[in-house]
Amino acid sequence: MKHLKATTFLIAAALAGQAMAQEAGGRLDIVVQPEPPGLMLGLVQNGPTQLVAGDIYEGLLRYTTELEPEPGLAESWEISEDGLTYTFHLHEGVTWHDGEPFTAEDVVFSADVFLRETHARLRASLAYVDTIEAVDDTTVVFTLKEPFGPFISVFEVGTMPMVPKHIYEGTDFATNEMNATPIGTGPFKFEAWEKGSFIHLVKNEDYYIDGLPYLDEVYYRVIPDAASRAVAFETGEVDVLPGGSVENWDVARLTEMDGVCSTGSGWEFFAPLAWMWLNNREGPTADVRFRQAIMYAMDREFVRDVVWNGFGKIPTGPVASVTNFYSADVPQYPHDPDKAKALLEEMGYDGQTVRLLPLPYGETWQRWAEAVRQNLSEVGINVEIDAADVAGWNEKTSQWDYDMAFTYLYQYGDPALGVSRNYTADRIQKGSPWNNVEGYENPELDAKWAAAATMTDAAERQAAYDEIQKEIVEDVPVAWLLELEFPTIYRCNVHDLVTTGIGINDGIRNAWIEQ
Amino acid sequence: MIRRFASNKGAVIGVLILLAVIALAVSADLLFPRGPWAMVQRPFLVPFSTDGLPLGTDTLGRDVAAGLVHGARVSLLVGLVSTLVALMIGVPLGAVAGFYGGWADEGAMRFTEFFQTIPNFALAIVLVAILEPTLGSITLAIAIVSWPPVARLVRAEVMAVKRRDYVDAARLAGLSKFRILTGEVLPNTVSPIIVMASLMVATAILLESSLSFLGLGDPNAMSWGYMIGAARTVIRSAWWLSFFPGVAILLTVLALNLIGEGLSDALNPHLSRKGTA
Amino acid sequence: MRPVLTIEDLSIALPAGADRPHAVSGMSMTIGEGEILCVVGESGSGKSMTANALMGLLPPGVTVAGGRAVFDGRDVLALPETQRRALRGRQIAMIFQEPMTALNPLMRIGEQISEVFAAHGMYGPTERERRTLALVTEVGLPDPAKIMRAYPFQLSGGQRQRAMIAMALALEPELLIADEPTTALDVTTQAQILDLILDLRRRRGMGVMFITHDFGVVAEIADKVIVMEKGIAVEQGSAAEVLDTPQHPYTSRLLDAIPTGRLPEARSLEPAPVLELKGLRKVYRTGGGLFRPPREVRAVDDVSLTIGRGEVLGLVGESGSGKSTLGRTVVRLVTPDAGQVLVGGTDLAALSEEELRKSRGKVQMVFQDPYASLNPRHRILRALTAGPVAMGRPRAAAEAKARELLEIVGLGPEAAERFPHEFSGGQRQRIGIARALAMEPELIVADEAVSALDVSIQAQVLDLLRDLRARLGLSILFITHDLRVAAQLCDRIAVMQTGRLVEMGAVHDIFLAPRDPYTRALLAAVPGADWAAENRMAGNAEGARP
Amino acid sequence: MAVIAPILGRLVKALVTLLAIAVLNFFLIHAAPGDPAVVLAGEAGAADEQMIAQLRERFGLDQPFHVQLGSYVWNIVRLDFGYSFRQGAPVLDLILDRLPATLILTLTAFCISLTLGIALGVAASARVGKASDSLLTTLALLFYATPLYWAALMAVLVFSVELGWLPGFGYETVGAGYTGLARIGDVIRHLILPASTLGLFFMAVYMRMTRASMLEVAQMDFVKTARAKGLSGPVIRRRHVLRNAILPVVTLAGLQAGQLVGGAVLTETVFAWPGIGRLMFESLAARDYNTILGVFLVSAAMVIAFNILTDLVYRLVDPRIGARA
Repeated sequence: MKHLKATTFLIAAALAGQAMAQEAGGRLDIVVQPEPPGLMLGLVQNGPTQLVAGDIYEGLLRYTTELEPEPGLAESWEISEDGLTYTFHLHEGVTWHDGEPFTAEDVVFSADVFLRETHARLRASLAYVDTIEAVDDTTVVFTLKEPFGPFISVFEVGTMPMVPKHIYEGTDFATNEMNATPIGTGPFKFEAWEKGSFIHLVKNEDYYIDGLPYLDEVYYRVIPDAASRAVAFETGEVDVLPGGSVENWDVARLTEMDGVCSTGSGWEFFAPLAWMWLNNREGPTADVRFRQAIMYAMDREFVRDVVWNGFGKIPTGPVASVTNFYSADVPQYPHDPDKAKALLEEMGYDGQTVRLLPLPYGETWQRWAEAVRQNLSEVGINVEIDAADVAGWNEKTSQWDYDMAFTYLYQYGDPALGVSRNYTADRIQKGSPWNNVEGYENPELDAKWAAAATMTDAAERQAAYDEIQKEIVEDVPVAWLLELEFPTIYRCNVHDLVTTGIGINDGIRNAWIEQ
Repeated sequence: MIRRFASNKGAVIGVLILLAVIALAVSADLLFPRGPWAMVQRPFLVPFSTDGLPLGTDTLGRDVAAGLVHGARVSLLVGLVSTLVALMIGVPLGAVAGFYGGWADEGAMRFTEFFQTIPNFALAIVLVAILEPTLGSITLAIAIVSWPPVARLVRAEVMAVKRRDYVDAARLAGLSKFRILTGEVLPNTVSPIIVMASLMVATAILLESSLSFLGLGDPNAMSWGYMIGAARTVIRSAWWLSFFPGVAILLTVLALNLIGEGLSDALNPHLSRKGTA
Repeated sequence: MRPVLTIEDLSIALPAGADRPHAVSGMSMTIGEGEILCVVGESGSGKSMTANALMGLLPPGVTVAGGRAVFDGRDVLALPETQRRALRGRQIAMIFQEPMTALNPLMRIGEQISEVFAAHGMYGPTERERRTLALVTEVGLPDPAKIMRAYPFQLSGGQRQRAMIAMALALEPELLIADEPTTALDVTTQAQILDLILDLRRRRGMGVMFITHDFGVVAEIADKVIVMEKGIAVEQGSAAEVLDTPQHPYTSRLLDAIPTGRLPEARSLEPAPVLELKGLRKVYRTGGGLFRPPREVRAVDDVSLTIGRGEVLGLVGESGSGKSTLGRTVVRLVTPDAGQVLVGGTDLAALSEEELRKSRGKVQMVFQDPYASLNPRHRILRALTAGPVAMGRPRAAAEAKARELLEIVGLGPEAAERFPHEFSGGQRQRIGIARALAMEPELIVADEAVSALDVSIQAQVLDLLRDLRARLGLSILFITHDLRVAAQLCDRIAVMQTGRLVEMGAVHDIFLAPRDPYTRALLAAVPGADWAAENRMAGNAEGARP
Repeated sequence: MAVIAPILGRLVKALVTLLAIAVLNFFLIHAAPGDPAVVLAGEAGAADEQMIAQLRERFGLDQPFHVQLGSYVWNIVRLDFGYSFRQGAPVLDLILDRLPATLILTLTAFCISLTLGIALGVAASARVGKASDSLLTTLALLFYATPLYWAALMAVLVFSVELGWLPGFGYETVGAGYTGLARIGDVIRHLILPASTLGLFFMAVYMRMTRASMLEVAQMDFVKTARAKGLSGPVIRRRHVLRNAILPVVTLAGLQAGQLVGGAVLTETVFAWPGIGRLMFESLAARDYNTILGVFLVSAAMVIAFNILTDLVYRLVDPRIGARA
């Protein structure tokens, strides 16, 4: 069992490596797409909300692009030898945007009361937690029931945002009027929201780290059409295009413009992995040979190069290569139509039409589905694309009404947080599109997943996950397509935009504009 | 009447364009046997740069020309079928309203007004979203938002025709109301309906392409609107992907309008009386 | 008398593809100051084209091919457009046939009149107003101040035509062209308008070119007459000469064809009635809504009458008198609100829809508009057999009968295979009669059956009806606005006014000893009544009367 | 009274129609796959049954269908449009936020297209058969046949991206802090492209119609009367022909003005115009029932309002209407 040393970083030290002197002031215009449904991060955790509210709210920890934890609201922390007690020491003198002091009570309220009720993903991790206690105003202790390997990864702002107890305690969280004017501890304060047009944040002058943030104000711009967003960047209306906000074909064009920079970094914590759910319960996709044939039939390099403009990486299995405990030592599925045909012949595929449900997230995904359909039809599989909008997609996948369905999910840095949920039999539950939707059942592997999650020694965990990956790839429960890379495009005079594993979600704190 | 139509230059051009489009649509499988979805070459090939791919390739390396020709089928089909369905709703409703009058008329017209009050395009969007985009649902949605003008036109025409003396004569001949409506009245309202139908096909093609543009096209059917919708995100780097289908829509809609106007002029007795003493 | 207008050898070319190359060819004439020249002809004779050519209002494609029209020392046909425009309305004015459509529906009457001053830049606003008022008063419109603010739809047909005349007279033109100005009007209104024109001519001394198809009108007002046939002026001369001693055969034919009011021999009839109307009523309600009471029009107000077997009853009245509603009630195209329609003992008014269809054969109708009474998409045979077949007659028998009937009405059996558009108006009316006969009805209702026809055609159709009456012993309810026509055919005449039957009696009694003042007024208003009366005397003198 | 009574009648009918629309749409939208809870949960990136159940309960979606319908209709009757599930704000506020942008866009486009359309239609009819007439009618036909969104994309490309003359999207310069006249000027600059692309199509419609109507009216007897009076061509066209020819154009325009409000989705999407068309489209994707229904009702109310307005204008222009009815 490895004891993680208590680590303390000074903010100054973290920033010391910068080559250039930061300049204060200025305004940044960032695209947000789609318009977030709300900004109260404790209630809503979808992508756009995290992007905007990540500047308003904060978590106890931040994570580097290597997924190492670093101080957030917690200045320092210790983990006990047995991996059951996590003690956090909070930053002194932190205040909420309305001037109230931020204390350990707020942490207890947020994690134990508020988020337990509202945050489904965190709730799964909190199941391991026995108690959360405020020792004093600046010390909080989380005590676990049993060791949980990835627990140190759950303190990110989108996973465990701190919400103000003095506003929410005793109220109906969902309908609290203050949801419209969110109060956090973050570097920027909510100023205005012109629905359908923009969200305006202004600098938090009382931020607890001197000198931060550098920027005076940030506008999150709502521009519904992808092509218009590209134009907005070209004409200088906006300065930053977060990953995924323009279609891939525009990425190459925009990054070639003068004074435009891009980075693929800033998604390490999420490590989005795209795959196709293959319905393991019925139809041709219930046959492992058919699923393998699909893997051989698909030309994933072509899609990466053409549809994703060369961004991304071909995955080898369920764990993304940037996620902890990844292993490359697994069976490989190169593009091999002949092998696919042979497998289909062997299983006696009768030409039954299989439905393919694309992800309704824009043209890229549509083209991707068309390419897959073409690949499959070339080896003799009859594919019909099912059309559905976001609601329809959610409904069909969560009700298992599909044969093949595109999806992509975040891994949150650890297989136990973002991978196993899609493959273990206990997560076969109708009504959710994030669990074991494909209906894959393998009791032996289930046991191995469970064991790996509670190990505290990293090497031990690595060995367990190596084995799991090797076995599961043989079965092809789903067709892994691509480790997605969403490049962030920005003007080169904007510096230090992406410094953490969640990129610009919490990166604006350190960003500055070279005048 | 045909002579008068043929002497209309615009109408003749319209017919020629439309015939060309129909010919392409019919021979699509002969011209491009691999279908519109086959990825035949590198993506983003500029038009006229590669032999055998006169209109270039799209984002996935598919032949744009093949898409256009196969798309002609789908666009025309949606246009025609949705118009037919709209006629099947609008004609009987308008006919009954205009012919029987009274409560039938009141009811039918309230119903029609009701559909005209709901914002059309929004209704089409909602219908397609609910039924999920397939050729069938798109066609149906277009038909549902396009029938009210048909009903109104037919009602007005029927009301005009039923006042003609020969309709009274038919009543005096002891013909049943239904026979009078179908045998005497409706056949004499055909001309304006044909004119309107030709314009409706054009509108339906535009409507289909608008729905596709918003992402509500059938992903299994390559239509022109689908091509533009798919290409709009690359409009800066690959203008031809939306340009050619755009031109195809424009030409076809133009042709149908020219034909509609030609028909209208040729069938309009008002104009035909000119030129005699 | 100083000539106002002299036309020499005028030819007007029609566009290629028309039924003949020239609308008018080689026409010459002169109109003197204060003189009324009537241009008479049937439709298509080119009479209106002549007027339009003078005004420079020829439709597109129709051009003046030759000749001169000297007015005020200048050839108006050769003037440039700006000068012609200066002439129009100021020196030559024109009024038209349809007073409803000839007035702008969206402009007040006063505006439309004073616009004439504005068009020629005459007078200031107050003076225009004053003169407009004077004109409105002069043409005899009631309550002039109110009329000036009224819109055309608020005026009756006669009032509109007066307003048109006021407009035409505004700048005291030397020549007034009147294109069938009274054709669309009721007979009593027509008489008033003719009087007005005569009166104005007398007071203003202007020349009038009066275009008409009606020799009665000619007799009423003409000083000189030109008769036109297919674009050629076949005869001209003073009114007396042309009317009394026509030289050209066409003129004679036209004059012969005129229903002169020469009374036919009274016939003895069986007393057995084919139709009995008892206390018939029909009220139309228009408008009305959530917050408004409907307006009521009593179209047929307590009418009772009887038609005997083989009898022709003329039903005469002006527009709006309810005569057509009565006719349609008899055939039950309109269901009466009260009263009985007894045909052979059956009350048609009380039958259900289904029973009615079976009894449809008993009463048939011949319609007014020959162009609207036949379905353009059906062959004649179908038009003639649909009824009998629906009544259950074998198709072959019905077809044979149809061909026989076509023969009877003078068209020949081969007409059966043709479409309506291949026939002229008169021929279509014959088909309409054949269709009615095909049902072997007990009674035929002829609703203005000859009113839309040119006078020569009208005469032929009347002949046919008379012939059929004799051969088949037809009973006919003959509805017409024209007393002269009624006199041609009918045994008895019933006069209707605003829904009520004001007088009914034998033709001779009605014409020679009308009892009701309205009947007398109608008779007096018949144009050319005096002239016709002379003829009638002449006709009677020939000894037609027993 | 002559004017008020029929309008009162229409208002009563309008209310019934609106209620029927609410009910129909309620059925339609609830027939769509998925519900707001599923979508909201889906956007969160992870959720479980408990969360979705919570959402459903919060939105009242756990109630039987007829109870939901009943309470919705009852709320509508009390002019309560409900609460947006997705945006967490009263629907009426959301709509009122967006409505001005839509009204500005559509009314501008409408006025431009109507004025220009009529003017060009009159011009073309005056030159009927000549080259300039052919040019105008051909252009109109081209505009008419061009897909609207395509024209919009092209306009952005040319005038915004290539030439840089006009902003390509948005409603105003965000955060520029303009006030007063400067702000109005700013909005107008943003308005030019969307309003003209939206207006172009309708301009073509009105132009074609005006031209046809002018030519038809020019055949009428009273025009001949006007010529017989000695009036000049332009005066006849203005005073007699145009006044009559414009009536059908006004009718059509009135019908379309109402439809425009709910139908500007395409333009609003391409130009990122924060109007209710987009609100509807986005709410539809999110299954935000109350918002979709609210937008539908407001758009339908606009249609009705414009119809009544058209009727009023018609009554003013045409003296026959009031008297006849």
